[in-house]
Amino acid sequence: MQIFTMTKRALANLVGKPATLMYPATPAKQYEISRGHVIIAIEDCIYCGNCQRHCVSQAIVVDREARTWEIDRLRCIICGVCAEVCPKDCIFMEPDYPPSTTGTAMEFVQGPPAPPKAEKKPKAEE
Amino acid sequence: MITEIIFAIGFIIFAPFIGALIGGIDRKVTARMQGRVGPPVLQPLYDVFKLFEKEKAVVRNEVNFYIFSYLIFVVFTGALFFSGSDILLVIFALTLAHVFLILGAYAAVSPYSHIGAERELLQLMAVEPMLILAATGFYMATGSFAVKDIALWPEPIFMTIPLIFVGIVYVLTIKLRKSPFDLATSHHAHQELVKGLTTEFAGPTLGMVEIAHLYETVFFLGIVWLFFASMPWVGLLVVIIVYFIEILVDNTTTRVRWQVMLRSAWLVALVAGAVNLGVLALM
Amino acid sequence: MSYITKSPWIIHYDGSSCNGCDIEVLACLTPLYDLERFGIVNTGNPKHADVFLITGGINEQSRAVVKNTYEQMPDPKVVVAIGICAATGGVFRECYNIMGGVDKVIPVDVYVPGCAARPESIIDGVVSALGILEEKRAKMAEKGGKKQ
Amino acid sequence: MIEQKHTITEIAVTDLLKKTGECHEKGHRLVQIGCTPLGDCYEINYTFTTSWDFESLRITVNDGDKIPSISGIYWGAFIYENEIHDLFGLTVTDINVDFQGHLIETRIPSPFKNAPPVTKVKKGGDA
Amino acid sequence: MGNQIVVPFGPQHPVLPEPIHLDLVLEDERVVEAVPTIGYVHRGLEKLVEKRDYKDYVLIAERICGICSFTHSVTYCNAIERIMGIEVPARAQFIRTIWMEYSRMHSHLLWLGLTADAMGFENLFMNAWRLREEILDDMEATTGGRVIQGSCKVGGIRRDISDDKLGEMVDHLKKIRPLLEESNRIFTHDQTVRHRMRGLGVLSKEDAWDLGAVGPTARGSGCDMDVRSSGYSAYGELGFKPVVFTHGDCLDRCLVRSEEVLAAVDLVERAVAKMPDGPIEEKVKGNPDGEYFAFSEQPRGECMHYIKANGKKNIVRHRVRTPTLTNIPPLVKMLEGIEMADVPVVVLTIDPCIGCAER
Amino acid sequence: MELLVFLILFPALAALLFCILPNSRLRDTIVVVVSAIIIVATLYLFVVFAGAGTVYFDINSGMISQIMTGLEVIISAGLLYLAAKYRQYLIAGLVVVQLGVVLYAESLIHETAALNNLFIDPFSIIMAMIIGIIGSLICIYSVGYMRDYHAHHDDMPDKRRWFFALLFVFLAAMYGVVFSNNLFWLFFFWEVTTLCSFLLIGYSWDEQARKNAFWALLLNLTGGLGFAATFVWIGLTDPSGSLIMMDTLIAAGPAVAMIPAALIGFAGLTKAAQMPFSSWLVGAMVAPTPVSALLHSSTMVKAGVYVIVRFAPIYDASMVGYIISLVGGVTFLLASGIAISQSNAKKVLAYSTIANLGLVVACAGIGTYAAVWAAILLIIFHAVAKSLLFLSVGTVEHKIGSRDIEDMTGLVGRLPTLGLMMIIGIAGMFLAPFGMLISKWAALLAFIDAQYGFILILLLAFGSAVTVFFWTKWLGKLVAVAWKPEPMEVKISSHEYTALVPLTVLMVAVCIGFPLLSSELVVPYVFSIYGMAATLGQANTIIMVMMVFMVLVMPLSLFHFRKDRKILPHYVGGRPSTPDMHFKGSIGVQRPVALGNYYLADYFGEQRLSHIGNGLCIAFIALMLIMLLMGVII
Ligand code: NFV
Ligand code: SF4
Ligand code: SF4
Ligand code: SF4
Repeated sequence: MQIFTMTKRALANLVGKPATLMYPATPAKQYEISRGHVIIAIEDCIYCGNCQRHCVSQAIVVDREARTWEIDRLRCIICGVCAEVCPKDCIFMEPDYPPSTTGTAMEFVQGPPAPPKAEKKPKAEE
Repeated sequence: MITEIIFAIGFIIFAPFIGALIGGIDRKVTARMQGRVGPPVLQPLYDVFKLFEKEKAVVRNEVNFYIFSYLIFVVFTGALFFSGSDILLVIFALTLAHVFLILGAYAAVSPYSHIGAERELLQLMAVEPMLILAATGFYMATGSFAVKDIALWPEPIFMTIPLIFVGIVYVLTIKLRKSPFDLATSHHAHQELVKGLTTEFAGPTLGMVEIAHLYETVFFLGIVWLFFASMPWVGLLVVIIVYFIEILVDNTTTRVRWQVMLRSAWLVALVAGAVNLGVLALM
Repeated sequence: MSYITKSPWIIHYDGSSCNGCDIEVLACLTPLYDLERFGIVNTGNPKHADVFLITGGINEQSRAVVKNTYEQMPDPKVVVAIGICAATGGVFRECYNIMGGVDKVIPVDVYVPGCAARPESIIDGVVSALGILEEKRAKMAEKGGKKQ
Repeated sequence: MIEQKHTITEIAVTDLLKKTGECHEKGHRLVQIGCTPLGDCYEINYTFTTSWDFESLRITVNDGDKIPSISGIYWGAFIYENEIHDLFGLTVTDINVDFQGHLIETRIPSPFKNAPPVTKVKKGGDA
Repeated sequence: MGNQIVVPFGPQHPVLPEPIHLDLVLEDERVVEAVPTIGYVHRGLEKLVEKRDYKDYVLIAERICGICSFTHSVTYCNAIERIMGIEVPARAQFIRTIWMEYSRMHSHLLWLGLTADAMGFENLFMNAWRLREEILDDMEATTGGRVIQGSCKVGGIRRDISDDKLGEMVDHLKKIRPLLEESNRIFTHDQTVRHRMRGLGVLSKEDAWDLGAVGPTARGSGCDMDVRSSGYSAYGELGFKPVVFTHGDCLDRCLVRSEEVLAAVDLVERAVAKMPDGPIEEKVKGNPDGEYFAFSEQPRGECMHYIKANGKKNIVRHRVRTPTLTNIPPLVKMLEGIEMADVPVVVLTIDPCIGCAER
Repeated sequence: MELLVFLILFPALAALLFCILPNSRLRDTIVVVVSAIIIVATLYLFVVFAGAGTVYFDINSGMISQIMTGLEVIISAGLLYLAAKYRQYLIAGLVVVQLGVVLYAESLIHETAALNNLFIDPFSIIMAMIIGIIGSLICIYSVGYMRDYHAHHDDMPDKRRWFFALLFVFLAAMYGVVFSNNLFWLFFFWEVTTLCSFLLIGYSWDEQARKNAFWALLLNLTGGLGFAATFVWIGLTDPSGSLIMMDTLIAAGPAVAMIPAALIGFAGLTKAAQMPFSSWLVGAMVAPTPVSALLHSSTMVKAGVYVIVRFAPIYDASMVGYIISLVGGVTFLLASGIAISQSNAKKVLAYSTIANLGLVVACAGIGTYAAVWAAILLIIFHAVAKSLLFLSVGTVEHKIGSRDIEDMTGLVGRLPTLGLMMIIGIAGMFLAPFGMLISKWAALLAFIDAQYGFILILLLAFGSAVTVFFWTKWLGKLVAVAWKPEPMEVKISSHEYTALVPLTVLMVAVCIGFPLLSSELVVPYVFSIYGMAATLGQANTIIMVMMVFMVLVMPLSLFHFRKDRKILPHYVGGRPSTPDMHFKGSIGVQRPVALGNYYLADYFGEQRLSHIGNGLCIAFIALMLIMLLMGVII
């Protein structure tokens, strides 16, 4: 019969340093590959819509005409599939998580105006 | 008379703050034992103030009356104690206070508070004998029931009734609602009864319960101190040690079933009573 | 200065979440994140709670429970929707049994994104909910003052 | 890599209780009962095993057919049978613990019934 | 009898992290009747296969549950891979196994903590969850997610673990192993814990088998039933032995889990030791056509993913039979005649994961 | 003296009248009038004799004794007839033996003419007040109750004439018991109470009632035998008959009086329903409620404790006394325990009576001045509270159709006045600052100073903890007002109110006025016996009065708490619920939330505890008798 078996642990904890991470005073724990949120380098985007098609939670809307890329952070499950399927590798996974909001969290990215057609042609050939 | 009244008033004014401080340290130490940082030391006070900032919401109006009576009688009990009155009356007044608390929970007519009330009643039944025996022990040691006389007794009473002291420390765990005996309601741990007794109390009503608890803490530690009243500082040290042990026990045990609580508390009371009082009586 | 921000008690309900956010909420209470630093206690009882942490996209059966729990909380109270399921329904938005977001059932004050929402995120969410809580309290006190 | 074997036997609904009884006699445990809607009919698999080689009895039923409950043989079967009733709208008769459609209450009744109301959602649009 | 108490237990209840409801009828504190209600987490995600590409659907399969998430994705992938006849590279299988065992550790530690909490042992709860954070750290460092890993895909895995990292993980496990052992010792030896669990909610071996109990619930009753023995993924090569206890009470179910944490540590160490080199995924082409029942051992027991596909991008039927679902009938049996105070403990000993059970 | 005789004879004569009067308004009125007269006479008695100390009355006993003997023979004959008819041979045997023993003893003793056969002292006054006021109120109550009773049980022969006649005979006999100084007289009245209780318990004369009535008779006759044995002993030791006078006997001191005291104590134990004899009182519940009230509060059992308290000075510091105390203490603890496992209100009350009498007996057995003081206080408070409780339970039973505590849920909402009365009664039974608790406090004081008192203290400490449990849970039931109490049609007969209201007032009055009660009646008596008396310190009195005041004032806070509160729905685990506490349960059924109390039958089961208690107490009593025998032989 053993009672108070926890005593040693409890006393050790008492005199030792607490395990607590003093967030927000100290920064959040992160790893290199932590999945925080996705960002886009819109300059490289070709608006192919691959990311939109493969996004399981349909967080991305790509508008080829308006050259916009839009993400609803309140829908994104931060899976990184979009980054994986992007032919231009222009979506990146950042390790820091998105902030909380009191309303919606749509992020609207307006791409640069379409380059002149002439320039686009050689790219398509590549 | 005057000093007694001063003591009583002193208790009424300062006990909640002392109680809150003790509670805060308790929570801090508990947190550290769990490897956490824990809340600020004044947290219990914040909690109480917050509760009074909340909406006045109840399930039934009568509940407030019972809880208010509970608070008043707990304060009264403590004041009686610290003004040096008859310790038996103090114990009876405490019982009365708890009966009010229990009635409050019954009057809420909700399953969890009902079961909480039944369990609180079981706890009351578990503790009561030990308290009465302690009072008897004090009397046998000093020849008086008056707390005043007991406190002024020149020798440490602990020496005469050590077993009673152990018994009191044992039931203290029940009274402070600490694991393994936080059956009726528990302050922060989760349990099968949601919040048991206090499930239906919200806002200021709960605030009153919390304040009462602060008073009770001081009162019970006062009883512990009484065993060493002739050496006030030693007494204080003992109180601190006892409280630390309570915290430690709280942190190293599961909650037990009510049967175990009742049986063990009674057994402790029986042994302490029979042996210690028996020896005193036969001596 | 009000005390409500110093002692916000939380209640947590799993309104049809996948558990991911759920256990992260619990993780917040444990040593590494220790919400109690902020005076937060997980009461588990709506009558004692100030902050309602809710995860998951609310299904048919949960709806009544969430509503009921919310109604039992005394004012002032805030609701924090944790995880994208609670915010919009998330991946399950199109499931036949999901309402899609807690705000379809009760008013939500703060949304915490993430799937699963990280504990740090949750802490941020709760902390920003405290501001709203304080506002609500002030408003309530004002109204109460006027009545008398 | 060693993997589990699985034999599937198609049987008639009327044979179900008999075959299940045989399985029970052989000391099999009930692994699961699962239903698959196939457009015009439903396939129900009753999976049993003693080891890692599984045996499934498969019955095919139509809407409105009555399926006898095997909960008399396997007490725990009620959970699957109630589930089938709630999600597929099939009738299972004589379940020992009959939840009467309240095991899983869904927003749309029997969502897996054939030709379920699938709402085509615009990609990225609102549900 | 006039003196019965009818208590609606849950769905909102502090000791149940998840919503499940029981109508408890008590006499004094003895349970005379307990009827469960589930369905608070039923989302109907199995039907989403009709709308999602089978490859992307892995992410949804993973979100059946946030605790046993990774194993769900593996089992789903197994089923698809079997139908399509894809041979998954050995390294991928090993890494999958490592992550599965990590999931098991985190799930069991989580459970141990919750059980301690249900018994009112707050410190033990905190202790278990602190250890769990250590496991999650490694998990996040290798997959990028704490509870939802998103690292499995049809044909292999998304991320490799470098050999350095594998070495570090083993070192880390070595470091926390004594802590795990210490925590286990409290579960096995502490008298108050034993008092709450020994002899409680007894499930005989016959009952366990007959009612379809699986996983630790069955293994605590002496049924040697662990899908890992069948050797899927890399288990066949790791010399796996199931942990079995025989009393069938809550304590033994608890012991199974606490022992399995250590066993998982061993498995990871062995897997790292045997780690083959090579690619981590196989290219997947075309769509699946056929059906398959994939079984795997989740932390809570045997789990089945049934896939029926017809050569389209969207598969026809995805049926998940989770351990919690089959453990509900045994639970109903166990609840009879216990004390109110023990209801949470008994409910927790099947380690209910409602998210899994209801999908 | 005339007053005393009047109090004994008037009810008896009234009883004769009731035998003749048919059921009618007139009879009802006369009952009320007679009761009122008795109350007034009793109060007058108090006024006249309160300060007078002990007064003896010299009555020529010759003829009266003969009449008594004659009546006794007649009663015995009647009992024999009944016993023979219902084949209760044991009872027949007991009756014969008892009669024989008494007649034999009478032949031994030659009474001298000038003896103080009647007397009155403060203790008698207290008892007389209890009998007169509470007993009469119960009689008044019966008028209304019995009307309802027969309306509810119309299959039963209406024997109300007998009923009322018996009630008053009972009162007369009780007066006789407390005023008699001659033990023969005392014994006669004693036997009359036995007879009355037998007939009243068997009132409905159905299977159950008959069985219980005979059982009660059997046990009480056994006790009577103890009494009869006393006479033989007195006759053998002192044929002059002076010892047959109680005052001389007690004054003779323990050396002489120990054996009679023990035997009478034994008789008292049976009548006071101490273990192992407690079962008759529990069985007596089958009688109509006023009978129970009467038996429990003001008559019968009080006769039992009365004699024991009378002989308390003899028990002081003696082994016999200590054993009697132990019997009382064990009974207190175990009967309280059994009360936990009962849900029938009357049974709870019965066991609590047994328990409280146990406490009185324990005090009396200790026999110190403090103990006697406590015992008398206990008797007073118990009488008031118990009668109030029984009567309110009786009324409630007729209104809600059940005497089960579980069915009294939310009574304060449904029948506010009655509920409140019941609450006051219950509070009176166990709560500080109400009476019983003060008495317990006094008992504790008494035990501490007694030798080996610590065992009694243990019994008391545990017993009172148990008491708190079962009373509080009953209180809890009463205050658990459901969401919307359906107001019941409240039509309580004026007779019942006439009894209940004064009793409630009395309850509060004795609580507030108990210092007065103590100093005016109890202390003088104790002082007259011991030459010293216990008192409550002034400070404590102030505290108690403060507490009473607080308890009375506190309800005013309700006015404050009624204001602008928001009413929240109940917590039922988040399930949707209706205001009347139905929730949506499993399998789609709507279930009501039921809230039963705990009964802990595994621990406090009636069977189990009464076995233990009976065993222990039989052992104690056997020990006592053996010691007596040895005492006689040596
Ligand atoms: N282990 C596991 Fe699951 C699965 N499958 C189970 O019931 O946790 Ni959420
Ligand atoms: S991370 Fe996943 S969910 Fe988020 S946008 Fe990319 S694909 Fe969609
Ligand atoms: S997949 Fe890449 S390139 Fe294509 S639309 Fe998305 S972000 Fe642009
Ligand atoms: S947001 Fe993600 S992790 Fe959270 S509940 Fe929803 S699916 Fe699970």
